[in-house]
Amino acid sequence: MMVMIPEFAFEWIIPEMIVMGCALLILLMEAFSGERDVRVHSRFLALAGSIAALYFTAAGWGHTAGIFNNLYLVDNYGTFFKALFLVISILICLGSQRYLERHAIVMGEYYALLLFGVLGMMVMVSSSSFITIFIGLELMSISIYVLCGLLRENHLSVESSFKYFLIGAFATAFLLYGMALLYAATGVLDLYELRDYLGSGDFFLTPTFMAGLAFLTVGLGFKTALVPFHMWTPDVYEGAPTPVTAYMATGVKAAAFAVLARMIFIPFDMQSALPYWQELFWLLAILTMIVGNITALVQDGVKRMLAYSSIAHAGYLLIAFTVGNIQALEAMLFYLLVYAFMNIGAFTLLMVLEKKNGSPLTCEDFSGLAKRNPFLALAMTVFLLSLTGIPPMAGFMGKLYLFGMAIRAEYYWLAVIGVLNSVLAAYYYLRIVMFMYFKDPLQEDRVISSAGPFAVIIIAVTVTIYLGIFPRTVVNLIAYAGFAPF
Amino acid sequence: MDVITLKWLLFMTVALLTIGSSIMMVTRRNPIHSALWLVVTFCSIAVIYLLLGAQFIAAAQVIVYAGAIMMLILFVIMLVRLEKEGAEERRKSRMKYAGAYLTLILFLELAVISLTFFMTGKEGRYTPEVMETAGNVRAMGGLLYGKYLFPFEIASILLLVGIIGAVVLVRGKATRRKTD
Amino acid sequence: MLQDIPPHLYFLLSGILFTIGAIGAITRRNAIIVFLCIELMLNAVNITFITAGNLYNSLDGAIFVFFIMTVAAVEAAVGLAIFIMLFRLKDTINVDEINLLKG
Amino acid sequence: MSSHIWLIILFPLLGFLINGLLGRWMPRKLAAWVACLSIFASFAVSASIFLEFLALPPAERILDLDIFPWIVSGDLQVYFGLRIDALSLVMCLIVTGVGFLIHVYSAGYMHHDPGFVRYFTYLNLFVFMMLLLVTGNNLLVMFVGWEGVGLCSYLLIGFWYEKDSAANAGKKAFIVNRIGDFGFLLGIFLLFVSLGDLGVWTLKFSEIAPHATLLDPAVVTWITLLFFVGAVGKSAQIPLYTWLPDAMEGPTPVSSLIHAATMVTAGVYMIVRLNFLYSLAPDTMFVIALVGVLTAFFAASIGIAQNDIKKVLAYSTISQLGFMFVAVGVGAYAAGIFHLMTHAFFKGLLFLGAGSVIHAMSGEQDIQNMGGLRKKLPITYVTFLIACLAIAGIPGLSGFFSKDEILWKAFSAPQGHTIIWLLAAITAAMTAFYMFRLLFTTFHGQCRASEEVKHHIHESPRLMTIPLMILGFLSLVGGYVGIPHVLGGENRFEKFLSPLLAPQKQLAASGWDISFISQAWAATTASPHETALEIALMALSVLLAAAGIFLAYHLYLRRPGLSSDIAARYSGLHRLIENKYFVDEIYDRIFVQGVLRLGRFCARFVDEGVIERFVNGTGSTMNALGGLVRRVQAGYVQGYAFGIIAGAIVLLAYMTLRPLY
Amino acid sequence: MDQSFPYLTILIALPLTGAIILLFLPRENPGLIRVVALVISLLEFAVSLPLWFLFRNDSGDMQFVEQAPWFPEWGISYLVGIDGISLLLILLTTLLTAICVLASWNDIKDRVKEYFVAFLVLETAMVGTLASLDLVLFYIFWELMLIPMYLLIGVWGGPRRIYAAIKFFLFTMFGSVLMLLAILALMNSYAAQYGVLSANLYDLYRYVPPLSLQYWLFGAFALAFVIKVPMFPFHTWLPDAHTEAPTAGSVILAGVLLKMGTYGFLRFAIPLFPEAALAFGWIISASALIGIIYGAIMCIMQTDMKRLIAYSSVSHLGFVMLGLFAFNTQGVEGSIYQMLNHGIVTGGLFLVVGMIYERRHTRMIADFGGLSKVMPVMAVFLMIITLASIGLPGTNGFIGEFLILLGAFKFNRLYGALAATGVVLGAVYMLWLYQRVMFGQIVHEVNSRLKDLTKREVLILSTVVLLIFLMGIYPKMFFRKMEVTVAQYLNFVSAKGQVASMSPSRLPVNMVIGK
Repeated sequence: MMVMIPEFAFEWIIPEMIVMGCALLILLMEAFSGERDVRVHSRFLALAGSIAALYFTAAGWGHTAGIFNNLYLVDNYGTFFKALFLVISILICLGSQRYLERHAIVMGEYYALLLFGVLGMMVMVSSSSFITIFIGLELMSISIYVLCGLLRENHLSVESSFKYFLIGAFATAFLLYGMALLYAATGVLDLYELRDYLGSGDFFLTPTFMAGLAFLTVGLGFKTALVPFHMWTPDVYEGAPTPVTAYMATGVKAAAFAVLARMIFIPFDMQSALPYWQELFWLLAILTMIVGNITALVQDGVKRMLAYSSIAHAGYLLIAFTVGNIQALEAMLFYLLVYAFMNIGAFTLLMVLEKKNGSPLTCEDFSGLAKRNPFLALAMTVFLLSLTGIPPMAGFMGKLYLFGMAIRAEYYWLAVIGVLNSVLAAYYYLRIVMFMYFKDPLQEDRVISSAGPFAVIIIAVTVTIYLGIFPRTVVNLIAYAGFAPF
Repeated sequence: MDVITLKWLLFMTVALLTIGSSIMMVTRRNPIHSALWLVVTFCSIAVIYLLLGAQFIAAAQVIVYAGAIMMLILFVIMLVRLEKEGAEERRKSRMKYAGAYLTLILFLELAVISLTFFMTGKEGRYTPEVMETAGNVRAMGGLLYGKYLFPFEIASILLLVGIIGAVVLVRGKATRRKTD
Repeated sequence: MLQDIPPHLYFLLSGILFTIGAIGAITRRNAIIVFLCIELMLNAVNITFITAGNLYNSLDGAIFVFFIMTVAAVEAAVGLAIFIMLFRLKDTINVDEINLLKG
Repeated sequence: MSSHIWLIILFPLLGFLINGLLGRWMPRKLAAWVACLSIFASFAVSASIFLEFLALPPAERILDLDIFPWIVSGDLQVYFGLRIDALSLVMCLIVTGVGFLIHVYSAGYMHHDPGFVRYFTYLNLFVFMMLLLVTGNNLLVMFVGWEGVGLCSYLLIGFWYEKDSAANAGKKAFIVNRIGDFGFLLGIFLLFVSLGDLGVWTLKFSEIAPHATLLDPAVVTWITLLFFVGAVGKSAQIPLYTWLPDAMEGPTPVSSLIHAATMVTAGVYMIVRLNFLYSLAPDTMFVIALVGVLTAFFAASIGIAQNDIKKVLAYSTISQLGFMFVAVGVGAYAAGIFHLMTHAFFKGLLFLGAGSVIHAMSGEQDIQNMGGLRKKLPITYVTFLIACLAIAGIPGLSGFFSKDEILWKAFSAPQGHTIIWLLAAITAAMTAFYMFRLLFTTFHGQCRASEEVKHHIHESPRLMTIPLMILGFLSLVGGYVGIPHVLGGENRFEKFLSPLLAPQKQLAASGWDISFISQAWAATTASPHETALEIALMALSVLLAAAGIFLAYHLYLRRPGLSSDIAARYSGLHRLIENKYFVDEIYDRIFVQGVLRLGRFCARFVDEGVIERFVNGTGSTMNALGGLVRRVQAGYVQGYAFGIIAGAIVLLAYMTLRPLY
Repeated sequence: MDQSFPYLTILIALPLTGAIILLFLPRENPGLIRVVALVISLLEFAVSLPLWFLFRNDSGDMQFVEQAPWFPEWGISYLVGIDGISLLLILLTTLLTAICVLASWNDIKDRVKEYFVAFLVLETAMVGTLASLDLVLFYIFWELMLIPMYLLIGVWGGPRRIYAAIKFFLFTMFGSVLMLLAILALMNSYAAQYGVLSANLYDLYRYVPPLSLQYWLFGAFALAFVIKVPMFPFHTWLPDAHTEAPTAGSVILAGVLLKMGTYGFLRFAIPLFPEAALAFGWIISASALIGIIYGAIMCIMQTDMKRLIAYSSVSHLGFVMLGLFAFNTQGVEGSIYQMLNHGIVTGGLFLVVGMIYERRHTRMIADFGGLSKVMPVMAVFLMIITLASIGLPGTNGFIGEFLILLGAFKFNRLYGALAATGVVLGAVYMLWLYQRVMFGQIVHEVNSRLKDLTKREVLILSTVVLLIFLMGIYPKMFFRKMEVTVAQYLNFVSAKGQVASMSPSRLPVNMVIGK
């Protein structure tokens, strides 16, 4: 039997190659150059690589191809997410330098792992086969297990890494079991083949198949932090170094949702299993929103609060799956984009404010920020309002889009619960605004942010407001992205 | 004794062994014992693979799992000091056992799912006849370097990341870290 | 005359192992044993893959298992590194004693 | 001329504005001049119009002027407009005439008060509002004046705002008036809504009148009753009279002007103004007469036992207002207005006299501490005596003519009744009694004041006594404009007003006395119009008055101790009367405390207990739930793993079982 | 109509631009910031004045309409325009803002820059809300109002400001998010019939949603507006917010923000869902009636001046709502007029209280008494404003209350009669307040040293008082602006209500406002 070595279509995976190349280069450099150089060069390389990759990704916009025996898809959907991951990577590289210095993480591995994580995400969202998805997922996860534990002397960081690893591996078993059961029920591992097979008509919903879907939901529910698979999230987010938290909250979440969407929308579009799945998502969405918000309500630590709020946002995003059509998917894409900017902005602010002794930031630490640094306070307000979903911030447009889809599909109660949850969320988001503006500062000294975080915050604020007022271009772009692969 | 009966016999034996050894693994206090019981489990699972005609995987199972991974784990167990699990706080352990019993529901569900299995899947092209001619390992190799070359490459990066990660996490303390 | 071994039994075996692994993972206190239990769960999954592959004359399952093994190896490496790091820092890898982060 | 009628209201307004805006920088004297002159100018305009009117045939004695559109909303087309006719002209003359005198008097009386300018500002505003009330050509303009005088009353009663009692009294007056206004407003609404169906949207009297008969009689009854509620409030009738005695906290000239001569009579004026409606509502008329006579009697009975000179006069005012309502209630509108006018003279005079006394007594108001002032305050005494005689109804004085007219009408008019007449006549006797009790106790006998006060007693300055004398003169002769036919007069007053008044017979003509009450009523009414009877009744009432005076003379001059003996013998009754039947206390208990209790209930129970508890409860529930979820999040990784397992169990069960049903 | 000049856009953008300019001024120079803020607010007022003169009274259509595409795929556009109703409210807004800036002159010493920035942003939001003819645009401005107000209360407010600010925010947001869903559902339902999404009021007015949907949508809209108004039993945020807000914040809150609720009914809830509005009107009316009486009774119990005025707002806005739901000319015109009145009068009351507070740093009624003696000028102003609040004829309050009561009476006699009791109760609490503050002896020694009003304060209050009399004596001037609009509105509502009850078919185009 002939071994068919596939044509290696490099021209389609230039961004991936650049990212990987940069990561490897950083590793090499780490081995062969001095500490100062590493600090500067690795950051430069990571940034330059991400930007270059972003450029090529953007250049690939509009192209569609299935490469490596159709295991790897190049399409606008994937391109959108790749670009998003690269932007996240750029922002995090930009914003985290001071943080790394303060915590003595000067290793190039940080950037390398960051890029490997991005590579994993890129592979994930471009895959059409369970195998590739799984490999990409693991590449991303393993990078992040390590990233979480980068503060090796910090109990919280190590604990976070430890917990994430154990529970991640545990959840992976469920994910794999789900894939295995699907395989047992259908005999295929490729999403398109699955679609063709399911569409061929000689298939019915066996318990095995449904169980496979259930386990798949469990596994990805873990990654997307849906209740009740969310419980690791606050602990891991809190303990991890803040840039990594930002990375997880935006990148990992986006990647997981992207994959979940692929899994649902490629094979199960218009299929008989979908309604049941949608019902499940309806339930999960509500549960996730409520639990996330209610628990966030009682948090003192800001990072932990943001962690819970990210759970709640996952709940909002699930609305897209409940609705289960392409337009809803576009809404989700838009929301993820917006969410990335506002969340990274908020986390970058946390990095700036973080205390020397590393104890977790509480609301009290935000006291009087409006006096200590009015700009930062204003920026934080923008992010928080955007997270709440108050116009004219982008978060509002995101919610408008998502809830609009829910309404259009006549999921009225889901939408009602969703918006009521955002009222609940307003309470804890505004609490920080309250501390920033209404209370007197605990220390009088001005907070100064260095250039990197400052740039990130500026970018995030700009995008958050811009997309809040002029969402049209991006939404239309996404509409293009959303339609393309299916 | 015909082949089928033999297969049955073998299967039953190995399956029971697998289950038994895994139960032993879970219940042993001494982690080293646990690890060793797991080696037994892995090996017996390799036999199951053989029964299912997956020779390559069976071999890999023994080599990679029972061999490499378990050795690594045993090393680490020894490195981090043998630790016996003492009496746990009652309440906590009771909670855990409650969890364990509830997990039996999961088992029931899995059992139902397994037993109500229908062969609804799509037939692949690697029929026993094909395998006869090509051979399991060769077919596997062809797929890995052919169709699945891309994940294979990514897996290599994954391994690299694993190495780097392990090194990053456990290498000597950074000499120039600030004291906090 | 016996039939060939039905796949149901393999699946059942897989389910049993998965459950045992899961129970172990939530009851044992030693992190390494927890990790072992998770490995057991992965193996249970592998049995399902191989069984299904065998059933449908497909090698994809076996390929998947191969990748799972790879990943398991990587996870073992990184996981053990994390355990060692944790042990260095806290002198224990008892999962019950690692709960600074909560609430 | 008609285009100049707005001058009548303009002058007081100017006076008000000048004093109000510039008063702070003006010398007091100038302010007083401005105030007095503005009223006098207004009086002059009124008088000139009056003279002009006399030259015109009665039917043309109407000047109607819409000045500018005021409230124009949909079909509501209300203009700010004035109307001068016989009725409003009479009122204008009274208001500006008496008002002018009282202004002059005030310049003396308030001479030492630090709020001198403020006082005249208010007073001018009051006159403006009162003139607006009487000259408004539609209900809404009238209502402006109606509320405006209430406001001025409030301001002037509370003029000495440092005194809590004054501030309270002012507030009480305003609020009680508001209750009346509530009725007035509803009356306007009902009238407008009913008229709207007929295409009348201006609320102008001149347009309502011709359409009045087209309205549904039952609705008219309601409308008139509602308006009457307003009148009850403004004119201090049962049950809303309690504010008036308290209003005596204000400066005495104010009591004289507002709470005797003008404002309180607005209710009467309003009913007469709307007589075309009232004449269509016999049931309402009955109610009015009944309320009037009861008030008259009731207030008179209280007046008997009061010792505060102003309180006595206040109750007397209430009582006399009751008389006026009896008059309008029995359809004798002209008689009502006639009495209104004479009452303005003598009651204004009485108050001014009382003011003079108080002025002399250094602020003392308790008649038990007075006595024998006759010698020291001769002018005051004489004028006071004239007024007393007038109010008692001694023939020849103004009060006699007007009061007798009312009594007669109460007896003879189709709406009248013997019982009403009887009560009114008894009240008249009581009036004579308590007025002379007041006179005797104050001016006769021994002076019971302290030595220091005694030392300061002096006749008031001329600025005060001249108005007294003028009013005294008017009290003497004011009645001669309306000498009844039976005494050989031709009742010019009634004739002057008659073009505006609904003919007495309209009731029968409209032919709708289907009402049970009015039918039963009519059956017992004495209908014959006999001169002999009228004279007899007149004589009877004079006798009654004389008896009252004699009784007072007997009890308070001849046998000074007797009154207290009687009081002691009937101590229960005495206490009841002395305490004004405890009406204030009852009102306080029921309404004031009731509202406060309701307020406490709303604040404590509804707002805090229910709504706020719910609102805050939602918050704390969320927090509690959050705490609960937080407890689950205990930090044990195996717990999290179990969470996944549990989720998987549920999802598995759901997904596998869901397709089955 | 001068179409060439974008008045409304300038009106919306000017304060925002001003706010941005303020951001770049040096924090160390509060005087400059004040002056700039004042200049901008006066400029804004000056720009709004031509609207008054150029407005065509004979047309009930939207005027000064500007439209720009914004997001056609979602059916939203930048569409602004005003009719007689919003014209008056916009003028009120610009005037009150200028007054408020002036009133905050000495009041605000801390973080002057942020204060005026918040204020100007608030003005943008308010004007935008009033001018929006696109539902989504409206909603954006509507929510935008929350943030600056939240800050105004929370940063420059009284001791319990944080509680009050959060309560204000959450209450309002609770209502408005449901309205957002209703907007989406309405657009969706419109799209189901016409095939395109549209948040454009022109389109949506023409559309008659299915009845069952209408009920829900009206409910959601009504909830948002009812909370904002606020009506019983959603009123409890108001006393807290009013009490804790700084003077100018209270003025704007009472003067404009509360009107947004009533305006919302007028512009959105009723004409979009006339059937439902007619069907549920009795609930609103009942709540309004309860509010009128309940608010008044609560006033009687208050010991804090601002709290008292806050409850009086509940009562007064009960009148407004009652008038709106009388569905007749008098009721609606009276309501609109009463909105203006309430803005001016209650704003005036808050201004006076603020002036007292500035001197004495307490708002408790019991701390005062006898102020007339030391502050005669203030006493006169407060008296006039109090009387206007009571609705004494000759003041603006009377016109509004009278028309509303008349309208309500026409609609249902019981409503009118019950509401009229509010007139009595209004006198009770306001006069009692006045008495306790101004009359009597000076009990507290501190009070005898209080200074009377400064020239700046006299200027501010004179404006208020002038308007009170102008509007009370010559209301025609204002009614002229709105009468055609209101007539058209009422025709439209009744026509659409009838059509809706007959068949869910399309309305004739000529029934649509302004097209």
